Amino acid sequence: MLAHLPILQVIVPLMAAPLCLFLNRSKLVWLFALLVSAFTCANSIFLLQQVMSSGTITYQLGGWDAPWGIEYRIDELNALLLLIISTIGTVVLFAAHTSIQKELAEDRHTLFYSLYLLSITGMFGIVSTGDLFNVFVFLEISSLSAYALIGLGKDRRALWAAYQYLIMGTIGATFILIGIGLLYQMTGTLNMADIASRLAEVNQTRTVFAAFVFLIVGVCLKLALFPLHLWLPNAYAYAPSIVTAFLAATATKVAVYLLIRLSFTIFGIEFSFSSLPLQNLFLVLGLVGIFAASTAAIYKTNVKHIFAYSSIAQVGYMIVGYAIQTPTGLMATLLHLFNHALMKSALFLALGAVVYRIGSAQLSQFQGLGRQMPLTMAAIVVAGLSLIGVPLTVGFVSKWYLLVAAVEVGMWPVAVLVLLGSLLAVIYIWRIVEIAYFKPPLPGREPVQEAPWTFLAPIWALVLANIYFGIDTRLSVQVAQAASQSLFGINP
Amino acid sequence: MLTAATIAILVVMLLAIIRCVVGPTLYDRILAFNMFGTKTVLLISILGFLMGRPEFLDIALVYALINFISVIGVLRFSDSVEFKHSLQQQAPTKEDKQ
Amino acid sequence: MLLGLYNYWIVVLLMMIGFYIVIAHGNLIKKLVGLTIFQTSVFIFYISMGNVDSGSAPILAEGVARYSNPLPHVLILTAIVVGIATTALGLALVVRIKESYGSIEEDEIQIQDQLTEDKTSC
Amino acid sequence: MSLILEIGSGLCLLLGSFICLSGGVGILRFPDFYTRIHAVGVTDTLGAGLILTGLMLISPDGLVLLKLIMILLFTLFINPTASHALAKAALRNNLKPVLDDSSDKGGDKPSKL
Amino acid sequence: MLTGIYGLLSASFFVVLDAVDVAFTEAAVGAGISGLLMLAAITMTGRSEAPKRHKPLLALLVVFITGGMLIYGTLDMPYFGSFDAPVHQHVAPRYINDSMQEVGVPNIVTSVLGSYRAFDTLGEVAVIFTAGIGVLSLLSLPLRRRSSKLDESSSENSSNSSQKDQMHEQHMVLRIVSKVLIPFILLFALYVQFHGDFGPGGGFQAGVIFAAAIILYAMLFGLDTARRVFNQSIIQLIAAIGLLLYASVGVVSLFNGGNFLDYNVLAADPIAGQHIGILLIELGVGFTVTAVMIIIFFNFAGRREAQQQATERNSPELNVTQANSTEQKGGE
Repeated sequence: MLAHLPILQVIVPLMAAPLCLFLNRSKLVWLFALLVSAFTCANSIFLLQQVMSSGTITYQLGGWDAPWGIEYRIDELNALLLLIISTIGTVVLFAAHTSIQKELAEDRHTLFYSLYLLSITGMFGIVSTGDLFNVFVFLEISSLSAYALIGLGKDRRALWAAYQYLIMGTIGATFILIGIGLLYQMTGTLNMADIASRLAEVNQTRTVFAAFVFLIVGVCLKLALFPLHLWLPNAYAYAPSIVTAFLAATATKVAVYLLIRLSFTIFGIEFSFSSLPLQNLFLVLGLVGIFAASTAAIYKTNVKHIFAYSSIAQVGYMIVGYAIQTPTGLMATLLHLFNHALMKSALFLALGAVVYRIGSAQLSQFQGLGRQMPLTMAAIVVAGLSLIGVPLTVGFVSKWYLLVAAVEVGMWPVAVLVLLGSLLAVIYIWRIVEIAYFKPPLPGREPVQEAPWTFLAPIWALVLANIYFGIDTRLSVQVAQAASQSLFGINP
Repeated sequence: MLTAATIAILVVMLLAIIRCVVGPTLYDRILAFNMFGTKTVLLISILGFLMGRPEFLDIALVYALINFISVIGVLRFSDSVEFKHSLQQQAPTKEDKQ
Repeated sequence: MLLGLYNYWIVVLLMMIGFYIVIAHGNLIKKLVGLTIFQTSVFIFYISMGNVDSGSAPILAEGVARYSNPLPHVLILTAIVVGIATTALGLALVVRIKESYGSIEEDEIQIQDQLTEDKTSC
Repeated sequence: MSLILEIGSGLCLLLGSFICLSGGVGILRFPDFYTRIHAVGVTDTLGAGLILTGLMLISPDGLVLLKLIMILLFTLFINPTASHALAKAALRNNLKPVLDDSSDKGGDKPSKL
Repeated sequence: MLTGIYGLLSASFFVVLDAVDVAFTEAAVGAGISGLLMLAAITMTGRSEAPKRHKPLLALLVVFITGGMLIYGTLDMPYFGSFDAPVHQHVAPRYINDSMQEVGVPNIVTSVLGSYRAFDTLGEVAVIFTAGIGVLSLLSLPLRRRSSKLDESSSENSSNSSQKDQMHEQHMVLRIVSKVLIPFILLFALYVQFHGDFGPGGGFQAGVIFAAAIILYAMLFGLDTARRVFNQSIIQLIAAIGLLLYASVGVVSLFNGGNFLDYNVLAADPIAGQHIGILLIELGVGFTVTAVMIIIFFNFAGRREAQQQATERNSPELNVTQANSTEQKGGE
């Protein structure tokens, strides 16, 4: 059975999703979904171990060899992403039962879990496949379920946000499809490794160049890179809290993965960075994204909005690391993928707990919560510190490597700007802290209780992970280093 | 002979499209649409013979059915109350939602 | 000489029409229609890519020497399904939007959103 | 034998095409909805029938013949029904037959679909 | 409705380009289902449209950049229809030349879809399933409300139901013709389902046709009648079963010692195994597609009826005028 690990990762949640409909009892379905995602979590740990010890795993679906059939190909990068998605998926799901009871109608619960599992399936599929068209199919699974999940939000603006996301997402997916078509036309194959090997002959053609542009733009739409980010804030702000916590931690990460996979594995480093002024473009876009989004976050009054904009800013950091295009820079990006998933899911889950108690995520409603919900607010503070990049938290580790990477290649201005961007994060985190701790509780509101333990357990698990991986960086750094080196073709 | 028939049908399809675009009433459009569908069925059958692959007839068959269903669908939906009163109705729905 | 590429230019034209509708129209359903056109243009692109001169439909039969490339057909079958799924979901969203906003025009919805946002922040 | 069949099918096809064409002219030139539906309803059924018969005469084997007959049957069923339903629906929605001026009540709808 | 024509046209286009299977699907989907869904949505949202357009300049710019990019890309492409293009040289020849020995199905599209790239198809089924669940979660009405509404309509709102009956009476010819046609359509759907190995067709197309027949029934005989046969929760389960059937074929091959979805191990003879595998997964596809299409349509139509009833109840004067107008029409 050990050889089948890669496919089990995808197929188990895929089969569990329809099974959910058979159970049809909210609590039962929740337990079942939790079990399934815990299984995928364990599975991904095994996979990571296997990849780290014995190198890339391939798996031929249907028993057909690679360019003819579809192939699964798991290397360090994929395994890392799988681990992130499955862990976050499981931890977030733990709180789901409590949260959606407040936020969703009773008869939607089964459908919610089913969609949630499908969404996880889609992401696993994107990450583990080695076939370009398969990426498109699973991309659609994950995004369709994401649209539906966002549309489940209570507020009517959730519908509008989901619609916008749908339009943008479909345009992005269609662009990706065009790009895949152009590539297929020039190489006659859909397998990533095969494309990469055959692309060398036709590298100079304009068609390949167009394919590259379409793929990059499509992925950037999904990635919510700065000028294409318009769908993200509302989608995150009005979706059910659980959905926000899950999507914020994973959806953009998968897009970053695609970007890395496309430019490094398929097109190759030389092509990716020589045909377009990609390095400068992404550096500028990333930095502008950091500043614009952080500034926007400062002026927002809905805490979910604040963190959504901060997500866009964090995507900016990842893109900066990617654009530096040294192994260290890429390593910083990968570390930030991992770390950002940890802190954002903790933040949004804590917000979910707040919404569960006070029914709103408006900043003005937070008054006095510091004393009434001490554990939850403490979690927000710690995760917020991590977001800023204070030492002893994970945020510090990835920013440190980002700075090192920038300084290594002599990009001092970039390093300075990254530091300045972190200062902006201080401001918006401080606003929340100030209102929550230094203002008296709202008059006329009954004292708010601490969040239930089903919330606190996953939140604090994530927060402790934030601190743990901030102190003991061996595991994350080791994996990220291995992944980035293998992408650059350096054998450790 | 087959080619001649193909050309004739293509011309008729063009005429149907013109009527469909020009209108002026909804029913004219549905009529032209129906006609267009029938002509497509014929076109596909003839094309099948032209290319020597009679498998295409399956598609023609599907077309005939789908065409019927969609015309019925258009009719049923255009019969519905909202369709006729869509303009008057907007005001009350807005009020009772808010 | 460039006439050999005419099929792609038709596709590009269709694609531009569809894309323009998606971006420029304010009516939500029209946007979806544009999206459908956009997607269909991509389908045609794939299919024309798989076509071979004097080839025949890819169903094995006697006396046929050349077949069209079946792989794009397979891909597009999948893509069509994805397209209809997206359309259905989008229409469902539009219906819900109409119910809760009373309108399916982009700017009216944005105005209403602005109003609610102002109300909550005051 | 095969020659006769081919001539027959050619005749059927030609006649069918002609009838279809006349229907096409009819839908474009006739003044109002009811005359148009008349043109289309009659020519569509007859033309389609003729063309399909023409194809049947040159069909290579039994399965193809069967499918053609099925299509013919469907057309014979569907076309009159659809025309009937359409005319009835138009009548019920107060679309009056007008000869000179087709700017009647139904015309002012912004029919864009 | 122009979308319908568009669907038909693009389908004919596919026929010209030898893509039989795709034409088949596009015929069923583009001309049929998606048009119907659009219509259903339009009737619910109203047809009025603001004429103004915003930011046309920016939009034009974006569109032209994209189009220009594509045209730029096409310049180096192999010519339309040329046999030497890499597309036809690398992967595809194996499908064309060897699929008969390896899979044993004359329709190459089916063999690629069902066997070589079966996992894509599994993904496709999952997409459809997702869409069904998504529509359900967005549009399905709460159970309580639905039952209470049924009570009301049966007890107090009898005028409404009689009006509805009248509407159905008026479609006498349609109903009888459809009654004759529907069995044939269902039969044809089955033919498409099982003939997919040899001609164009397969699970997806068959599912759409099957669903179309049922939608036709629902349109002519009322949603409630159709609901009585196809209960909401039962269809949901059918959709789930289809996906499960597909996936479990893969799991069975896992247990038989092959890779996921490797049909060769399903039977002693690889070709027979391939046949069984393709048959089963096509069945799964057919189940899911049928069920999901029905779910989508029923939910749209059910929502519409609910809306209609709500507005009728809330605005009695409008109701009266409507009744008057129908009486007038009946008189004519």
